[in-house]
Amino acid sequence: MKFSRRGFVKFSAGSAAGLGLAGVSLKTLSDLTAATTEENYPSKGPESFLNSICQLCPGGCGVTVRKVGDRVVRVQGNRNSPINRGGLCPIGVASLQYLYHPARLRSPLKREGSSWTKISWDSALGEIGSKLSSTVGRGEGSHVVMLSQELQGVLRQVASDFLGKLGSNNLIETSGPGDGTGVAVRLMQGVQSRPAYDLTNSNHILCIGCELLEGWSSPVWVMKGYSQFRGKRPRGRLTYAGSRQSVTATKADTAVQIRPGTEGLLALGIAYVLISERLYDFEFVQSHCQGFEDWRDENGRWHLGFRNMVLERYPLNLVSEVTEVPTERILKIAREFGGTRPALALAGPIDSVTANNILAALSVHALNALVGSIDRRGGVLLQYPDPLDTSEPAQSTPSFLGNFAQLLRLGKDPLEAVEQAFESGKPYLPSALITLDADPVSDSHDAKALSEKFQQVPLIVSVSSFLTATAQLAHYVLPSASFLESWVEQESPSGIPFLYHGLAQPATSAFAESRATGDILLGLTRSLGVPVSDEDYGALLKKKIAGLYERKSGAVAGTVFDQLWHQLMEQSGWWAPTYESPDQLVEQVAAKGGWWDSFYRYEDWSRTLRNPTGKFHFSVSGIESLVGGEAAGQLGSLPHFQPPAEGPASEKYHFLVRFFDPLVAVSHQPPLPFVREIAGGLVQNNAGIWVEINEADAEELGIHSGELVWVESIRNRLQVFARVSTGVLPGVVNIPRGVSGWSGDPWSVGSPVASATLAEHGADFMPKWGETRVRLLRS
Amino acid sequence: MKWFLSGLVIAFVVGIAALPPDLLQKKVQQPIAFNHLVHKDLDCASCHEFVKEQAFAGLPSLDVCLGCHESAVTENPEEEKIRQLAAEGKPVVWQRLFRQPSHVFYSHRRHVTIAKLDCQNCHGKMGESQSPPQSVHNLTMEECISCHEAKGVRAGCVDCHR
Amino acid sequence: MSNATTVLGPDEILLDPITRTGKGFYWLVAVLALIGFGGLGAWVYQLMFGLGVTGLNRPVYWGVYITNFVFFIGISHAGTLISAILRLCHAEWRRPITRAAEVITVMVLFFGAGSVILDLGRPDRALNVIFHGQVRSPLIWDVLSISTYLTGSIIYLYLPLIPDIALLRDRMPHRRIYRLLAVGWQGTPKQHRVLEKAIAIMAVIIVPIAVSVHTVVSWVFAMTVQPMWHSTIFGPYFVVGAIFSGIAALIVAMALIRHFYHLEDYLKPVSFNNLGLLLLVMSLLWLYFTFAEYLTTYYGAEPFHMTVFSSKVTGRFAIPFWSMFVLCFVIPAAILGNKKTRTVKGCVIASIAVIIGMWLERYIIVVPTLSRPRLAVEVVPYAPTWVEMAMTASFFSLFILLYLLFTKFFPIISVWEIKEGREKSVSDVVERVQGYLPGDSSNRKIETLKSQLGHS
Amino acid sequence: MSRWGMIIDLDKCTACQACVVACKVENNIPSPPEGEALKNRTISWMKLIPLRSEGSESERTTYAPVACQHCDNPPCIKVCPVDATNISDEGIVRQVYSRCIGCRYCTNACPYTVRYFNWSAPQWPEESKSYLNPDVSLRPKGVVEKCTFCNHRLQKAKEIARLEERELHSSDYVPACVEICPADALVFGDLEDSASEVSQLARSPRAFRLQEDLGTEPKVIYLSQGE
Repeated sequence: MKFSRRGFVKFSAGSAAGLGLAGVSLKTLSDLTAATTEENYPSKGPESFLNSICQLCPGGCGVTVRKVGDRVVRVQGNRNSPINRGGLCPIGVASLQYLYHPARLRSPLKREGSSWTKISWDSALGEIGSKLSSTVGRGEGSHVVMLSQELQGVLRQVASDFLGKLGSNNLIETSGPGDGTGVAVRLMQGVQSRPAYDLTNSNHILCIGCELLEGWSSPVWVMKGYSQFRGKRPRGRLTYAGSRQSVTATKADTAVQIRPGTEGLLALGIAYVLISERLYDFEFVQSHCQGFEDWRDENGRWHLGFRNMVLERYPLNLVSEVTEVPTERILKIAREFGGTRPALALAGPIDSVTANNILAALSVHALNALVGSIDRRGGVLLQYPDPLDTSEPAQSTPSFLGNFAQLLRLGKDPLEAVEQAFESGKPYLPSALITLDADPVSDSHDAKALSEKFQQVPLIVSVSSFLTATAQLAHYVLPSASFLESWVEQESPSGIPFLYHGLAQPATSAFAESRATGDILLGLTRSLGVPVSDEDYGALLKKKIAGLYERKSGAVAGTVFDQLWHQLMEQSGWWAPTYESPDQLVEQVAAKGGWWDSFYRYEDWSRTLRNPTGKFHFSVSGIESLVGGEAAGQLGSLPHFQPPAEGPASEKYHFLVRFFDPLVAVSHQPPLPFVREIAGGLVQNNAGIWVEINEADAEELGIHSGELVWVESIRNRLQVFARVSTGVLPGVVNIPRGVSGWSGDPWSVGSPVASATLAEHGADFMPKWGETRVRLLRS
Repeated sequence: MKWFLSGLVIAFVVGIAALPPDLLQKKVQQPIAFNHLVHKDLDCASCHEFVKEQAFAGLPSLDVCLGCHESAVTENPEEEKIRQLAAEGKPVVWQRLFRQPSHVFYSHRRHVTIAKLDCQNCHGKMGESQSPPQSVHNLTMEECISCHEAKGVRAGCVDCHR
Repeated sequence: MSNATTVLGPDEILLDPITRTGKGFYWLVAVLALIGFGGLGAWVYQLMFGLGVTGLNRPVYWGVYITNFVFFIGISHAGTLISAILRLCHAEWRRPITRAAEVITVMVLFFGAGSVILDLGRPDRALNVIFHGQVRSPLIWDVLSISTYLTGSIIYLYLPLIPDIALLRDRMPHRRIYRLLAVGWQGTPKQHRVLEKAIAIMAVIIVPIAVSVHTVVSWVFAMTVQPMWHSTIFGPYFVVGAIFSGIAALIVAMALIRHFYHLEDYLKPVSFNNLGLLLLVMSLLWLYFTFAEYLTTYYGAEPFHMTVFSSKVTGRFAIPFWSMFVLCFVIPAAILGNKKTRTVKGCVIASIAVIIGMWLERYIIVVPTLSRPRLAVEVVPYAPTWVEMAMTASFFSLFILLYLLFTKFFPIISVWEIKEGREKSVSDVVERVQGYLPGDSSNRKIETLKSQLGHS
Repeated sequence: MSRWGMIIDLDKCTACQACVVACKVENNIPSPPEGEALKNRTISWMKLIPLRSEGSESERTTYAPVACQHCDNPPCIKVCPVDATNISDEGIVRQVYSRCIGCRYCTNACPYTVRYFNWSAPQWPEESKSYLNPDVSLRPKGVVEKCTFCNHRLQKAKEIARLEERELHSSDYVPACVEICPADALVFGDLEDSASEVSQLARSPRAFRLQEDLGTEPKVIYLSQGE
């Protein structure tokens, strides 16, 4: 083989081609496999930390935000917050996905026909202002309705001031199902304030239908309390009775499954044991209760007492038969509950105001009275009024709700009252509707009906971060900032046995053109052309918090050590504030995330038992219209049992459906991807809604875990994922109450599915949450 | 044909093994033709302000430039660009000249503040350059490792590859 | 250059495939190439979008690609191992079939190794196994043993090919490739001695390498602690399965060659009969190992093992499992156990059943274990996507294509060995058989027989 | 030398999954589109699984958060052909994304199924890129990833300790999941230091480890539900 010149030329040409080919291959390969994700890297910047307060649910957790430059890269619990002490629930952590959601609204929108036009804030507020003014001019100012999430102090004040300028009192805060124990406390103790629960000091917690660990009360505060309850010695014991194998059930030391709708009866069965085995607190019942023994009123009329009613009507074998809990288990639960002090009984939510539901809550709270856990260490307490809001909680009844407002104090979901008012059209249809970070259409059990009604309203203004189902019906959509972008005020969340008032500054600049809800409301008020102060929302908040300076007690939120030191000082009669002026106080509160006062005086009966007798009433008034019937005469309004009015099992719809609210549903916000990923607890399938079915039932129907099934009620049919479980009673299926998917969500596919649309309607147009029947079909 | 083919094969193999993967790179154009040398009396940290406190060194913002160049210091037309940008309300967008692959984590603080290395160790005579270089210097793992070995400093994979 | 190598007489037909090419061949090549290279398009798609285009998920991280890998490596045992054993045993009926077997080995190994590359998330970093190889990983053992095996097999294929290449060189001087490959073979007795010695040495070396290859493949699974992978008999079990599927592949290949190249006279029913018997033996051996493997699992009844076991025997994987049983045992045993049905056709049917059955066996080993993780992890059932099927079709097509092209360039039946057989084997056999027999008298009788034969 | 370990107290855990989300936020784990999620391609270094409660009075199923167990004797690192996963001398099982060839042998060898594969290139909507943590890389497609005990936090803690010229404290370094836990069910620290809270809890009679019989020696230790 000779290497000629010709050969050399060829070799060179070959080399060149080979080199080129190598280059191209490398380039192609590196492009194909795309090793780099560099384009995803956001900007760098110095690290900083700021405190804020999560507003994605009413829990009021303090959060600490980690920032890199102006970007928020982490939201974690604020260690100084007495509510959550550094812990945070998954929704709070995922709030970053709310903040940086691709579907956030960027500017005010005006609807023209079926399309949206961007408009400036000035023209949006101007146009809305003139329309509202002309409404007032027509004399319909009082017919303006505002629907909002649960609001806090100044924001509530600003909102009602705005409505007041229009002549309306229709500020309706939708807050979801009422806490059963809270309703019972109000009825049996004659008080208006919200109850508080001394979880950590309790030695036994008995949950009857109460999902303690799935979003009840202020969720993170409950989890912290639960942790201490379990960690102390002797270790606190938890008993759960309910119809679903919930997280609370799996975490309980004793868990029993009961027939849905028999929670109250089980409580009465436990009361039977406590009374017959003399395990109740004689001293408390004797000196602070009324209606336990048979009694005669001033007219000489004889009344049956709680003791004899229970002993006569609720013997264990009967209770056992109806609840489907074996007698010996009821005995065991009752003896343990009666034998441990302090013990606390918690009722489930009032998802519909029915005799069954209300009586169940009363029956459960009666157990608290029996074991003397009223306003005592480890029992049911009563929150002190907020020092900055000294008036009694206003019992304003929005005129729009008419007669439907009456049931609100019994725990009725205000949204249901709104739906009923819309449905009846009485006393009037709103002349204008303003929604404040609320999405009543999505939350409604009959979105279609409600949106049809909404379409008859001449002006809808939606203050919202997203183009929600409600916002889509609006004439104007005003983009609101998230809590991380605004000043935040937080009052004591429900259930917490100490005083708390939180204040936080914006953690980052507002997204696009969005504005804080408080500032939007102030802007709307100004747009009416009436004289109003020109302070912004943040300034109003700071001014209000400065008022704490006069109180001369409590402390700026601090670490656990700060807290102990402060308590020690106060106990010795000292009060040494860390601040010297109101401005300093405001600065510190905003920096640390709040102010609080942990002082609580137990057994303050004059404050906590405010019936005319000054006692705890077993027999309550105010529910006669609900109870009715045969029972009304004999049992009056003693906590007795009335079976749920569930429809008869038909050949077609033979499953009773139970709606439940998992932890991830505590937020009324659009589903965040991280939250949806964990929604199923066990399933990471992003599916949002699933149906739980008993193993044997599933086998009979040939349904496998994870497969898509149709759930069909008389109202609607939905396709959801099946989850087969031994933790479901035969003949019952469980469905989370909530919405999967959302039209503005880039992560989800398909159309939204709302399980609430399955609920059968009662005569009053309201969903029969506990009484709906469905069938399952394989798809 | 035989020679052509053997050339092709050999060059291909050598090429695959030896060619840098970032073969076809664009030239870098800085918004302002910055002269490091005339600024040599300044500490590096006065413009790259985070070099001692953060993982990244930071490229100077317009405000940093304006700190001295609010009004004209020289008659250089490049200097005028600073005020021009400021007048337009635009930021100055510097291009990075030293890069690592995106999966590499390097802490300036660790090397500058704790290990007390001079900037020249990695950035060479950048401080003496009179006009901005037009090519990016892609730092390689060999450069890191050889220095670590020379100084006897342990380096585990995930210290940099997180 | 002696005439002996160029005058072939009746064996001329063995070179027909090389010298004459029909229309059908081009069609076949076109179709195979289309499927083969079309499938590679699927690979580009996979490179662009990641392995998400397959049906794989968590925890079923391995699927059809790894099944193909084990399957192809198994098929490779056809060749070299069988040919080496038969050669070492001086089985005279081997002469027409060794090459067909060796070619299978070499060709299929590329696709076995290729399947692993397909399965990599980062094929651009495949060379990391060389730059940063960790000897503690069974995958590295695989890389080592498969590359050794591939090298060995190529040499083992090449050595006996040299005289035939020389023949072609003499026939077709214009094809310079033959001159290169013939490495100056002249057919001198000395060259013959060296060659035969080399072949014998390679035959001895290749057997342990082949055994080790499939043992090591099995260890990829057996070295983990996963239920129904972590088994001590996996090594021999995989080797037996490999030989089993290898023989089946060989039978099919031989039948096709025999049919299309009209070589009925060379690939006689007796070869099929013998290979069929071998297949039957392997089928029984396979059954024995399968039984032993499953019985120990069942009897031990460890919970995690039992979940995998029952998913195979009665659960989600029951259909492929019992199909495997029927295809690997029932059908071959029924056909091959009966002398009447052990015909060419019968052997082919049994072999096709075994090939499908053994693919299923590999699938049944890979997927169910992964589908039943120890911790209660949600499992989405694995089903291959079009990408995986396209790649599988592509690999099978390309394998057949390569094989086909080989037959176009080299005699698929060893010409010189056939010729050597004609010339020497009878006397060799007689001599050998003589050596087995006791006493002189019989020796004499054979002597007579031999002389009679020699003259007839 | 420290030996980092984690305690997960199932008696306190409320299965809220804040740890799961905190991990995703901290470690730049994208949310897959629904279709991918339905194929079980979601990456979740920490994940809640049902677990039969061992050692409690009644044998019941409970929920347990499970992440990489950081075994002292990890089955995954033995099988890695390219040393892309290895164990540090402080006991953290690490993953080198830029070395990994994506063969998924480790995912299959892991008896806890806690290693995850990037089936496709991670994606974030443009707006959502703003919350990405600059301390943690974005993994490319085709490589395996898993819990690192927030190794980047350890490095940062060490860096700060050196800046302040002091020894590293146990409290300087906790992973994101431990930091967030609302029920204080997760405890992190040095198992080597017998006075540390993790060491003390590890000696509790309620302590058990997952798949203990496999001899993997996990450094994630569970405390059973109940007394």
